[in-house]
Amino acid sequence: MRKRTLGFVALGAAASIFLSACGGDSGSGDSASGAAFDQGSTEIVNASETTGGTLRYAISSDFDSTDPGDTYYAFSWNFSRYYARTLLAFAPAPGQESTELVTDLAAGMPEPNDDFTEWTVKIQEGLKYEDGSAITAQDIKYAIARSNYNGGELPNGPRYFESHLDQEPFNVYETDDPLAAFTAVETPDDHTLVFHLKESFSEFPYVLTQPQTAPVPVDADRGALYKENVLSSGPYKFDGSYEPGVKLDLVRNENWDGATDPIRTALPDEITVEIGVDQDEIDQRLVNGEIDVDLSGNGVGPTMKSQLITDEAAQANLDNPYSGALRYVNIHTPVIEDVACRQAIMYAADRDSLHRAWGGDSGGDIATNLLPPTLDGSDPESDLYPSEDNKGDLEAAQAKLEECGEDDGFSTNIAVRDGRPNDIATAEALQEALKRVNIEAEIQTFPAEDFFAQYAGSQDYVRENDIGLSVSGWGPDWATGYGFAYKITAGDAIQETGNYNTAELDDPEVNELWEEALRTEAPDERANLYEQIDTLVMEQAAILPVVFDRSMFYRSDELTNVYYSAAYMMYDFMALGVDRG
Amino acid sequence: MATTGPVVRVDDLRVTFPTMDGDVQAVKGLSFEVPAGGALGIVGESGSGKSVTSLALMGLHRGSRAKITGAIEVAGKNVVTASDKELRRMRGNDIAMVFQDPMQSLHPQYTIGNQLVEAYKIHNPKASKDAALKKAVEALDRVGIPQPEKRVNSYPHEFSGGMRQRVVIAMGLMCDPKVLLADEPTTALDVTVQAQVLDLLDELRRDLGMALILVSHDLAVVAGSVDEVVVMRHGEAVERGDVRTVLSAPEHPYTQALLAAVPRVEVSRAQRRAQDRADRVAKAGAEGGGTVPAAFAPSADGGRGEPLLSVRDVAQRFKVRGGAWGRSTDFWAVKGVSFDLYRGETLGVVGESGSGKSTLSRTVMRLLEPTRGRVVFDGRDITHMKERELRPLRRDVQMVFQSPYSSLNPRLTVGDAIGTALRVQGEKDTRKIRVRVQELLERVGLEPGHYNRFPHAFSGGQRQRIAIARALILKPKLIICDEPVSALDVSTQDQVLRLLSELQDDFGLTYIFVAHDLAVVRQVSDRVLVMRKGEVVESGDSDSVYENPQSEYTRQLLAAAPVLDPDEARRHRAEREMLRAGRVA
Amino acid sequence: MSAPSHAPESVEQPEAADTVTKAPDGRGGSDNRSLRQIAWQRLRKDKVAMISGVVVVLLILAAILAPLLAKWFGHPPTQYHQDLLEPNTGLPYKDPDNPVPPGAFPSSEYLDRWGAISSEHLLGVEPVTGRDLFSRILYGAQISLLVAFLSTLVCVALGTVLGIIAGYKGGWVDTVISRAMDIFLAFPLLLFAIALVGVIPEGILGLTGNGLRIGVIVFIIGFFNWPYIARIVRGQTLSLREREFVEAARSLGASNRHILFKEILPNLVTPILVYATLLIPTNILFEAALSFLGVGINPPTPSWGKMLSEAVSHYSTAPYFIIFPGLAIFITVLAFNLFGDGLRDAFDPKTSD
Amino acid sequence: MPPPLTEMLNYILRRLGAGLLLLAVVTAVTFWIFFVLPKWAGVTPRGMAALYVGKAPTPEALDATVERLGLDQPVVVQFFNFVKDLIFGTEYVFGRETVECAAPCLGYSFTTNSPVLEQLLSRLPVTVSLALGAAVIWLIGGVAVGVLSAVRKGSLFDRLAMGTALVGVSLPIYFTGLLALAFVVHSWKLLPVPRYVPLAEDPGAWFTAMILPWITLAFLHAAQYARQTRAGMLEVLGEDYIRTARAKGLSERKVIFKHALRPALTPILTIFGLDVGLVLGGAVLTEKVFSLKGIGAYAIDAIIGKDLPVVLGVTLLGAVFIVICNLVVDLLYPLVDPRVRIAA
Repeated sequence: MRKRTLGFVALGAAASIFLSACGGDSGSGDSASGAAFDQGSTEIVNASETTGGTLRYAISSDFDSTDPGDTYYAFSWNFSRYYARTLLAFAPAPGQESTELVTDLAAGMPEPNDDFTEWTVKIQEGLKYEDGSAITAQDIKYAIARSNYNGGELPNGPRYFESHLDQEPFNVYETDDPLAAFTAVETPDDHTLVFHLKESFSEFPYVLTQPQTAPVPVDADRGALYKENVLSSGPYKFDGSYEPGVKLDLVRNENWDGATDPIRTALPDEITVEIGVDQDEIDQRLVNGEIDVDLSGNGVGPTMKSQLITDEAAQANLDNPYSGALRYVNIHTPVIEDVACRQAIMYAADRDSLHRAWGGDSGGDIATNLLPPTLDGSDPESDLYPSEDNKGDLEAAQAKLEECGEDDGFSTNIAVRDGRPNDIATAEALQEALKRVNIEAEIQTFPAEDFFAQYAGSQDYVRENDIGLSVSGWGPDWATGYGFAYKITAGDAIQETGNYNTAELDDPEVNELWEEALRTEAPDERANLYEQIDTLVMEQAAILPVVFDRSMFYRSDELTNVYYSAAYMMYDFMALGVDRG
Repeated sequence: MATTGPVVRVDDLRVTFPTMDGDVQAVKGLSFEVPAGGALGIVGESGSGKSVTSLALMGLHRGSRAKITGAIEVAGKNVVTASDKELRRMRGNDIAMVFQDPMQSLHPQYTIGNQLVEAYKIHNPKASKDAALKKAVEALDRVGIPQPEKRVNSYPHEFSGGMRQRVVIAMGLMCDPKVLLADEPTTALDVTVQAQVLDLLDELRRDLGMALILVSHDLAVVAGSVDEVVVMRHGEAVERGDVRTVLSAPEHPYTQALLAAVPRVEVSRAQRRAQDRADRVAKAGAEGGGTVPAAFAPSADGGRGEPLLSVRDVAQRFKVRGGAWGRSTDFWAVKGVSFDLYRGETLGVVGESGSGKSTLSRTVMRLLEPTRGRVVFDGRDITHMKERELRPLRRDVQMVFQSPYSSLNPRLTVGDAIGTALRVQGEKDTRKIRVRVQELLERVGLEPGHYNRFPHAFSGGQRQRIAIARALILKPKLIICDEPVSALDVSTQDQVLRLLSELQDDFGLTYIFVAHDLAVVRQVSDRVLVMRKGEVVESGDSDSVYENPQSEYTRQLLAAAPVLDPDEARRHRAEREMLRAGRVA
Repeated sequence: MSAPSHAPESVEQPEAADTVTKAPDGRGGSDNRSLRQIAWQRLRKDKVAMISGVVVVLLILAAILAPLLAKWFGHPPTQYHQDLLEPNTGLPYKDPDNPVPPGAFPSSEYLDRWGAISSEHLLGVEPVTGRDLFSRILYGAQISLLVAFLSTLVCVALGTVLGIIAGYKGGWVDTVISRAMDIFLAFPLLLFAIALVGVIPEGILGLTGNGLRIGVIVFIIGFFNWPYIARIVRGQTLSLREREFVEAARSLGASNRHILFKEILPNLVTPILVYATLLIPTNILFEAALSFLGVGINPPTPSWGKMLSEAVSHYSTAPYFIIFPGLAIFITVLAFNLFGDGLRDAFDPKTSD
Repeated sequence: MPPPLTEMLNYILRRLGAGLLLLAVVTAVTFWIFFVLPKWAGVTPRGMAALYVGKAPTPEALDATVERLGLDQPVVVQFFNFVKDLIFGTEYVFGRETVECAAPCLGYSFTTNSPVLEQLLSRLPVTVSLALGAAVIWLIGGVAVGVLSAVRKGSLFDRLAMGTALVGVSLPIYFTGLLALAFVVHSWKLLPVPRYVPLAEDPGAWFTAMILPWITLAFLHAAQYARQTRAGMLEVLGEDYIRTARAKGLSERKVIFKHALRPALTPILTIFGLDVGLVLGGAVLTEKVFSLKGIGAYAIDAIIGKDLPVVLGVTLLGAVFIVICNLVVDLLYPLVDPRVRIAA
């Protein structure tokens, strides 16, 4: 799952400094461009060609790394495209259209062999780095090698290449000729790459959109220090004064050729990023016009959000798109073995109060199944556990309890991350709801950083401490059923620690359907498979979906070409420009 | 000095202080005059209002809640009605003041030169710094500070008590005041230093023609230095007149009682004891009934028998931490003292502060372990005995301490304070303890009803009685009194000394009486040790030591001791001058 | 009080140094009030101290009787009343019977910024969850005061014992303990608290869940803050040890233990008591800081610090939610501070009547 | 006469010795909390490594990280290495590049791989200006209030001053900081958003940016100093040498400011030294509330993310500041109070 920073709230996110307390004006008055509420989710707002000016970003947390080969945050994948062009990319268009693939460095779309185990792609001629040297296929091959086979030196990035390429493990930094050792990718000439996979993988092109495919010359690689000054292949380059955790500024890269780049408008002259500013301070500056975009891509914090939704004048500046993530509660199968007991929990849950925990409609839509509406194969109408105005069906829950022999209820623990107000509110709401069928659930909070590493995501901890439920959230790595749900429902995705299939669902039927999906080429056939998986997971009652959450973005009037991209689940940074006019 | 009217005139002075329980009249209609160049002594026990009066003269009650009526005129200016500004111009210029405790009177963080220059410049703002400094050095030299040019830059803590009092006097003289007001200037000093300071004051008065007001609780101190004296009691002047007539033929009964209570160096122990016993019999007779002591204890030098306590070459060393890295220098407080003590006898130990007399008393009692020498008590060598073995022996040796405020635990009732002794030594029955304690309370002149009162409800004299009761309860063989009466008023002091001698007669007690006041020591001790810097310079029975002292130091002590007869005091002062001149020339 | 006749004494005048401010103590040795009684009389005269004393007692009672009061006044602290709240904004309706007309924009004229304070809910209802604020503040008092008292207890006990030993024993023992004091004062306490809470395993010493969290916080405050009081106790013991009544006790053959507990400790009770009352507020704030940093008590149990940190994000749209817990902390801390000051002045021997 | 130079030198050496002992113990305890305690809590080296590896790490990546960060070595070895690197410096291998880490080498952050010492030094100016600015305000403010309320003991001013000082102590700092920012900066717009600007660059901006955090932090400490000064003044005003000063004819103002203030402030010197030492170690809450990128904020993120080299570096720096401040106070003390000199 593309790790969402969820608005770095590890620390008191709630500690917010806010708009004028006594109901003063909401700052910017209604938007000049006459945009309407949520217009940016589906259309381009303030379309404009004017270049120039400085685009000001700010973020409360920090990059996991600015090195394209070592990052997993969604905002970092979106932002790193300023200085790191990838093989393929998503269409620069608002809403659903942005889930289609387009070429970037690639000259054309990759061609698979008949059983999808070998893919060939050509790259454009004459592309240059910021220092004028030519971009070659070997650079891309080396980039993939260093980001996937580096012996823990660059630990943050995803490992899709490593798990799918037909390659013996090796360490780029311990072999003197890494390109020779990396047999799974061939470069017949300077502009062609051939990928050899272990088994067929129909959605491999989506993997080629990742920043790990951004070219890195062998001799420019400084390992973990490379992030301090990345050799740019995009429209902007590091201005050389990057201070990790404090600030990052980008300036124009003269050697970038707009003609070869269909997806970047590169309107602003300069881009600045202020790091580690308190979330509410960012929201305040955003509304006051002192910064242009919140880099985290999670929308405004809870304080500003509750302020904006009651301020009629500000509605025109707000976009409220799906964030593409699902908020849900894992029901740990090893702890609550009997499926009937798990189904009792599904029935007893009070979906309305859970929905309020996420801030009602502006927080998201009540989720009754697994796949978010933005993905093909999702069916928002299907609800295996209906109840009258979503308050929970207590009779059915009681019946299920009797079925699994726990007539007078049982007790368990809910694990939840510290410093995540919405997660905690979800746990409290669920606790209250389950009390009605005397299921006693005690809430335990854990530090957010170690949540998946040592607590909810560690198999022995869950068993030793009787962790029956845990609150978590998940967004797709790429906008397909596989990109979203494989990691959290497939049997072989279960791991001893850092386990994201936290409910440890290991259902043979589900696993079989995932294999089949890998082998089916036509997208709509795959969508049908994903729908079946969705229903099966709901029957197993391993995941209690809560909401398909929505982010609340504040759209500054001085921002141009603003639209929401479903691929990155936030504004498409590459299109943005500024017009201080 | 134009001798116009009196330099200080006080007419019907009244000072009242409002407190939680209503107004307290500290001074009730006091009047007196001090002619220019004259010298007036104000004498009274604590609580008599003498200090309140001296502060009133300086107008130092300003700012406090005191209500002052009547007239005070200093150098022609009326202090009571003067504005703050006028008052400030008068202080230090027309009238200067010297206080009791030299240790606290100087600012610890400024050099004495700085403080003296400040005193001068307040009243002569235009004067240049060097002129002021020169005047300061002159003043220091005038009061007898050695190498004044060098010492002007050192800090108060680098001077002894006597030297500091001289500095305070020098500070007073910076602006040539018409009157010097000294409130108990020598109470905190040793007798030899006290004599020097009084001589200095007398000399300054004669040389500068400056008037002097000397406030003290000790008639003898005042006798040799003033022309007229006022005796105060409860805020009133009970007697006023020429010092010779008041001291030789006092009219007011209070003054008579006061004079009778002052111990005299020239009166021997035997005379005093006989007189005490006569008074006691007379009193017992007057009351009728009342047990007359069967027979007085055998006289001290009866059959010698085994000494109760024999001390051979005892020395006591203290580690003084001062050096870097924890290296500490050694300080020998007692350097080899030997003496014997027989039952029923009182041994007086006299010496100035720092002579090691208190350390000796604690070493002999084994509160401190001696570094060298041997202590044998009642035939047993207790020099290096372990604490546990010592505990039973503790019953036989008890101690009475100096400060009435510090010797009783403020948090324990008087009954408990005395009772603990029995409880610690193993007595369990609280009822028996209670009875025993109440018996003793009565014996030392207090009421049994005081059993569950707290120390803060008693006067200094009463507290010393309680301390004595605590010492008596274990029926000790030896009681060591470390300066038991030096913190008390003259009249209270007299009663406690009578009580001690009565107890010695009734219980046949043996005392070691440590004190710095020669007259008091003579009054109580059969034999006397004179100590100086940790060594015994002279020892013998009290009459021979006092009548013809062998060592030079004892002679010096006797010459310095204040005497009640003004002429005698003047002769002593002349003798001291000759001694000093002899050494100086 | 007159002495028996046979030892004629002038009426005994208890010496009172004739200092400028204090009048000669006219009273005879008549009053038999203990030091504590005198202090109590002084305290009764100090209005500010008395009022804060009363407030402190009320707070402690409220904390102890929280379950009763909650049941009688309002509702159990974790019970949801979401019917009073507008679903999207989580803010209470002005008039719950006819909420926002459908389709209308949920603007502030329909929503009550003051948390629907009503006879039913004395201090209104929490946004989003709808829990009764009054009962949550009551239960919050339990946690905050419990943590404050326990940690002060640990701190005072440790500080007193080590302070007395250092003061009484002297020598190398004193140097070792004094060095330890410097070291403990150098620790960044807040940072270690956060690190420790995350690391202590469940079930250690038989504590789990909130019991463990409270145990850890109390341990941290107690274990790292004892030098402040140890220093004061050591100073007092050093001066008491020199007093003559200690020498007198030793000359009576009293053991060290007796001297420590019967002679020295009673005189230490007042400074310790006074300092403890001033330490409690600091510990209340420390627990609040920990909750603010997301490390305090497990939900849904409320503590003032936790409520404040949750309320902070609604402070402009629902000011009542931040004001009441903030007020609770402020009043408690102020009351303890003023009471502590009053206590100190009452017991200070120098304060003139 | 100042004591001989050798004695002063010995004294300083002794204090430095105590300081080094302090540093050693503080580091040892930090190590214990972050390495030994997790082991007791049953956390495997792999579990610890998972913290520093991105999402869904493969077992091989976990083992590689464990080995790279030396998490599996016994604590004593890790402590020894830490001290060795601190004194002699060491080399780090990044990819093919080996980087020299100079003498006070605090290693590289587990999460950001940036050198800890460099990060600390770059953030030091923020915390130092915050700490010193606030210290000046709370000292002057606290002492002024303390003196005035001592002189006018029992008056309305005395009660009021002590009351307001108490308010400072009674409110948590994130509460006061929050309200200050919300009202002063955002609604009344009296001050710009507090964004740190180095003093050298633009003193004006530096001042306007820092004034609000200064006051908020100072407000917290001022109460303690006001109360301490008031108690100190009341005690000194009862001393004999003050009566002597009045007897010399000095005006009340001179008596208070020249004679009474200095001895009353001497004890405050020690607690001031300690407080400044502690705040220099990072005013955690203030920096967090005002988004100042100081050492406190850096420490909080490091502790939450269990970034051990950074935590060790911050704790060590904090302890160093305390040792230095204590030493300065010990050296200043004899100058302020000559009586101390002999016992030095």
